[in-house]
Amino acid sequence: MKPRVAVFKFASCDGCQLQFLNAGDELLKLAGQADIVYFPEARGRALAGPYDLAFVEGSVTTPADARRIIEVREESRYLVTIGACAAAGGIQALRNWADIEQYRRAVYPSPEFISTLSTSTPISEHVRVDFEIWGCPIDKTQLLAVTRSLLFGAQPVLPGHSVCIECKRSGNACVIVTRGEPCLGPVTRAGCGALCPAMNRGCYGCFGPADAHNMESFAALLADQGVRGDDAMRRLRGINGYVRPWRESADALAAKK
Amino acid sequence: MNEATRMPKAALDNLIAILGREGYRVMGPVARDGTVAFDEIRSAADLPVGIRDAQEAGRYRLAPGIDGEIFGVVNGAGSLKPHFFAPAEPLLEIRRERRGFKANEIASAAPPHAFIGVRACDLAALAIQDRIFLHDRFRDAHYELRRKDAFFVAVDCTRSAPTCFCVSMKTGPRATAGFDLALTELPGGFVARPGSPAGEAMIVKLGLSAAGGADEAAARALIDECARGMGRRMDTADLPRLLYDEAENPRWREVAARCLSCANCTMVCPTCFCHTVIDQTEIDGNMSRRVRKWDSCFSLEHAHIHGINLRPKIHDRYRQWLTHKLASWIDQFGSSGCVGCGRCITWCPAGIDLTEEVAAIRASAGKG
Amino acid sequence: MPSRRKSRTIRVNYLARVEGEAALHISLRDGEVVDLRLEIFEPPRFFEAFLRGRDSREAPDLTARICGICPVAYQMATVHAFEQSYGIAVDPSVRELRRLYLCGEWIESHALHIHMLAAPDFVGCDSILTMAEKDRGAVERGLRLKGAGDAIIAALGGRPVHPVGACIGGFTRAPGRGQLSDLRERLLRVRDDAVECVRWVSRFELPAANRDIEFVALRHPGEYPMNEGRIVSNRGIDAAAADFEDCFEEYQAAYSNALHSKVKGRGPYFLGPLARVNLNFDRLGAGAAAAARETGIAWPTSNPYASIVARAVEVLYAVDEALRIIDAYRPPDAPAAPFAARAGTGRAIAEAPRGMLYHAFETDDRGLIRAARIVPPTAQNQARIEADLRALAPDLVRHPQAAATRICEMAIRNYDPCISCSTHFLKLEIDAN
Amino acid sequence: MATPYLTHPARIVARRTETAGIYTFTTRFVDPAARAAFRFRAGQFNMIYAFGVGEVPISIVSDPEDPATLEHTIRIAGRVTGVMAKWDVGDVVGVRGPYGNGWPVERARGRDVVIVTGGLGCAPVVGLINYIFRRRDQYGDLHILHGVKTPNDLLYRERFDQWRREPRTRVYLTTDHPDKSWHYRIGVVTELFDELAAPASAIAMMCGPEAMMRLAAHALRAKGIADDAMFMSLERRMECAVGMCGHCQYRENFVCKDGPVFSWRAVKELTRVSGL
Ligand SMILES: Cc1cc2nc3c(=O)[nH]c(=O)nc-3n(C[C@H](O)[C@H](O)[C@H](O)COP(=O)(O)OP(=O)(O)OC[C@H]3O[C@@H](n4cnc5c(N)ncnc54)[C@H](O)[C@@H]3O)c2cc1C
Ligand code: SF4
Ligand code: SF4
Ligand code: SF4
Repeated sequence: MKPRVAVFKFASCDGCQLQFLNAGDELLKLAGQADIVYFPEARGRALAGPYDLAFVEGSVTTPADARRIIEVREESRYLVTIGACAAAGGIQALRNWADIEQYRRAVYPSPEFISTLSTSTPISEHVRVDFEIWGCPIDKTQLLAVTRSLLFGAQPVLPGHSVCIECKRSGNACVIVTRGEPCLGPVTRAGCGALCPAMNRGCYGCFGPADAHNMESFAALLADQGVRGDDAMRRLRGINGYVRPWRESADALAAKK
Repeated sequence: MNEATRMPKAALDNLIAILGREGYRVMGPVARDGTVAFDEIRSAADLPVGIRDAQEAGRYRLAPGIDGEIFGVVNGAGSLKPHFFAPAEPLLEIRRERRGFKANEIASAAPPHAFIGVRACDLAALAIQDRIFLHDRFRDAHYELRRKDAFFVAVDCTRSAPTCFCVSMKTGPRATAGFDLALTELPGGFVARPGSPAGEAMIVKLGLSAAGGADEAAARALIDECARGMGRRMDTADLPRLLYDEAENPRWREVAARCLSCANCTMVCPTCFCHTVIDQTEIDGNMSRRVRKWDSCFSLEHAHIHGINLRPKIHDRYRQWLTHKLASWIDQFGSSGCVGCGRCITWCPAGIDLTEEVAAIRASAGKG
Repeated sequence: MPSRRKSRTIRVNYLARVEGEAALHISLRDGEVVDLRLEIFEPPRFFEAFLRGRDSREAPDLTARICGICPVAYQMATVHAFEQSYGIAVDPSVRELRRLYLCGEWIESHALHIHMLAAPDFVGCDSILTMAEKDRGAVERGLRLKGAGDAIIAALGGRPVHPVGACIGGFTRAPGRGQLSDLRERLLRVRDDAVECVRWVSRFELPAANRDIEFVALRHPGEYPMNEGRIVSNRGIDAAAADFEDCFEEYQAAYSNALHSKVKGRGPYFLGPLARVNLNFDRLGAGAAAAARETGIAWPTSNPYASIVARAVEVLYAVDEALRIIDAYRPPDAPAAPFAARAGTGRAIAEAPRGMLYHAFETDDRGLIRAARIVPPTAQNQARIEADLRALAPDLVRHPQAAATRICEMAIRNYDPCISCSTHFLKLEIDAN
Repeated sequence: MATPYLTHPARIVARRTETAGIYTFTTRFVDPAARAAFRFRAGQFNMIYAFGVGEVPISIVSDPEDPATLEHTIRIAGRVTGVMAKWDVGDVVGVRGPYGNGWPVERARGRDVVIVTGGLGCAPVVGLINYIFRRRDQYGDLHILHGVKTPNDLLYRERFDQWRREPRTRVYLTTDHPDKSWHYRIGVVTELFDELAAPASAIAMMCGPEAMMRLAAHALRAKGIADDAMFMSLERRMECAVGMCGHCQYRENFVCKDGPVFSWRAVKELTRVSGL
């Protein structure tokens, strides 16, 4: 029997699950290998669990979602998160440093209608996660590689090294060294193909922290480059700002201020 | 052989044209995004004429240099390495069959390359990669295919970057081996000398005539002056012993505090050869490519074996890189793994300088 | 007391094949709609709140994250708002590249909607995956078109979702002429697909409907509208883009995380391809206009179901426009105009695939954002969607649940609602000076 | 010229479960020419490939005199070996090799052999022990020492009991944490060496956790066995096995081609420093 695959969405922009649809021909081939039984964005009929493989996009930001993710976990044999929201809380985790009541009041005329948690948290803070695919959005090739690996019954692997390795493999000119521009590449996980340096700009960390990183040295490097403390803090407190090493480093910079 | 000839600057276009006609893809340093890298050229105008590089630890800038100077830029991050040992390339294509699978080699069918403007250190580095990929117990077919028909036009360094130390590593500034033709750039033209029968033939094709003694002397003088003014130096005396004995020197921890573990040094190093091989499998599971990609001893996966990481700390990894490069390389391949090109110094975002690290370890040796 | 038998509740949980999460609730009593709620429970993400204090230079990367399906439009509205505020004049070539960039998004988003989200309804399938078995050719055509749109975005921004190339003043890197030639080839190859796509959707059996609708879109003196123009409507709106807030007002419904909008003093309005085609037919260009005429639809039309045809017409327009831009392209002297941040306010509208997307930002003298306001098209369309559903509702009782659901979904899908972007926050005060 | 990475399809002709999570696969190259050309020495290894998943180094445990069928005992450890657990007779896998130097079986001829292993058991020494039994008269006494943390870690209990019954063979087993079923020695593996009755002329071969091998080497040294008569099989990450990928470097050594078997003399200094 073909494995049953489901795609769930929590707080997110849909960009990661869109990568399934962006896969084009490959999506059709995947459909020959697995039954995509739950995928509201692409399919009208939603079949109930259990699922062999669940992809979860988005972060947990509401009380209802905090309950729903537990149900999803219970229904799923193997749970893979897709994207920065699910792995790190996403850009919406910036609320974690703010007063949510103020946010709510400031922006909705009737804040009482809005049900939200004061934090946006990664899926792994709520349930056991079997594998995380990083990126904002995730890379299509990585998504397919992980899926293929699981179809073979093998634990997936993705590189955990820095963007710099991909950057040099692509023959980009380093923006730090040639232009003195800040770049998060040395502390960011590879996966995008060093897109930003290739586009002539510094990396802003959308793939989250590399597994080997040295945040202290990196913060010192930013300071050497003349990046102001609050600017450095903002750079780290970005798309993946709530993830541990970056959070701690940004908090340290904020405390110095 | 080895007779010096005079080559007018205008003859460079002729050289490029002849190589092109002979079926080579002609490559030269091309400026792009504030640095240079070997890329395809159609004429000398594609080279960074009148431009020089300013290099320091962690810093690289191109700036206007001397009018008409063709090879004013010493080097950029890109060496010859990516053109022989590709940053990423498929090695095998494995197709599933009714019962089992069949593995086929993927042959790379690129035309031979001719490189113009290769520095002595890079030729030395290529010879070192040859040791690894061609002259060891096994030969790498992909490397060999690209290597065997390449043509090299070397350029002697008459100017070094402040990060260079080829004199210490005995690889430059004058090209001594591994080239077909070597040029020394003088203000009014080149002194050209052949390094192979193909180079001699090329001199004939270019119709060059013997250089006068004055030109040769001027060329020598420029190269000697470059050697004397070399920006950095490294004391290589008994280096292997020093680094082996100092495996627990506190300096490793000190440098590890600055090291980002980003792997840039290993990526730009023209001799580093670590690579990983991964499967890239089609989603239907019928075909898998085994793809080789540059890897680095700075990545955590590099020393992962099941259940343990053998070099978990940045100081373990920094020590591995430096000790391998400068010491155990000699045990393994009979030469240092460093040619003194200075790239790892320039392209380290944190500006870590191996010559400084070696000096610090030497200075504190035995005191740890 | 009305009999219980006649009362009927239709609930569509998790609308399928819309991007984002929403549900529809309709209560009827004796043929009268007593309650109709399009609930958007896409959790609020508070973009307008957390943008405060961020640097305007990061804004294009951040606002892109509002929507993974139309990040380019977000980036365009954002950079244009700041450029207005900072008084930046962009290079004419950059202006053209930005149109090209948005063409890419229109092609990719419309192709996605037509083939993967809407067409299965007309073909009688529940998804593109099952449709692939029935009409492989159509699916492959959709994938080719979508791929071509993605390729345009990637050429200018590195990747199709959350591209990284746009910045205030222009692009971080401008392509060379040669780099666009592959793209040109690819677009030439899909042009026939685009033509065929218009024919294909015009053969769909579209429900007939003739509604009283106010269509709103940008209008530009010489071009089909994308990043510039005045706000116009078929009921007489004609205002500068910066005066958006004078024309429309937002209000909140208890049941939805998305704010509703209406024309001030009037009612709901309709944004998107159908509005654009209706109001800018004369700017479509020969190819797209001819294809539109051949469909047999009398433009302008007040049948909302013609949206899918308008969308296909825009795909063809965007392919032709992209080819025109590429053919005339001269790389700009600098990919981005240099600028200095200053205190001020900027307001801009981009025509996102789903309609007008309004951004307003106020910054301090360092370029840090003091206030942000973002009004996405789906939020603006929400009241209009509900009005359409209200019109359908009395008839729904005649259908079994499954069919009723399908009818509602089809009506909603006319607006291609991108629900993740319809969530936002209001009550941002912007100093008008 | 073929790339050294070229893997050759081989069919699994037998599968044996050694114990939970350890399987022995017997393979034959599909291509008769590959089968005919293959020769190996005791203690060498192959790179075994799981289609689409990856390749890992695995020792050859069958006898070098029958190179037409190759046996590999694989412990399920992680990603690639995890897939191998599902392999069965008839499946086709990729094999390339042989690589590495192998055990010093020639040097050991005529001498007593001390074999030290630990932890979850080590396939390479099983191959070595079988090798010696098949040539029993060519070797002196055989001393097999094995230490485990808990009795559950003793995976080949029957096999140890069977070896114990062989002539001129002594088996020394110990555990740190005994239970009721344990009727061997109690204590760390190094204490076993107090009982070891091997002459200084013996040759030692070890495989297991590096820390254990280091302790064993010191104990054997105390018995008068020379540094260059002790050999240990080391494990490093390997991706090419032909000295090109760089992963298995151990200072001046490439474990794939200079090893995996090293004399204690060669690595004594290295093992002192962690993280090399
Ligand atoms: C010379 C040699 C001989 C070996 N002989 C045997 C044997 O006979 N039987 C047996 O069961 N095991 C043997 N091993 C160990 C076996 O190679 C590992 O258990 C196996 O690589 C684990 O791979 P994995 O993907 O299942 O584990 P994971 O932990 O998921 O490892 C991921 C990747 O890391 C690398 N890796 C992990 N562990 C090792 C390791 N120990 N050595 C090399 N690379 C590693 C591999 O590339 C592997 O694919 C031997 C190792 C070496 C070096
Ligand atoms: S540009 Fe950034 S990612 Fe690339 S090498 Fe430099 S620091 Fe690393
Ligand atoms: S370079 Fe950095 S910010 Fe840019 S796409 Fe890659 S990971 Fe994201
Ligand atoms: S170690 Fe540094 S200086 Fe030496 S060859 Fe490598 S990059 Fe050049």
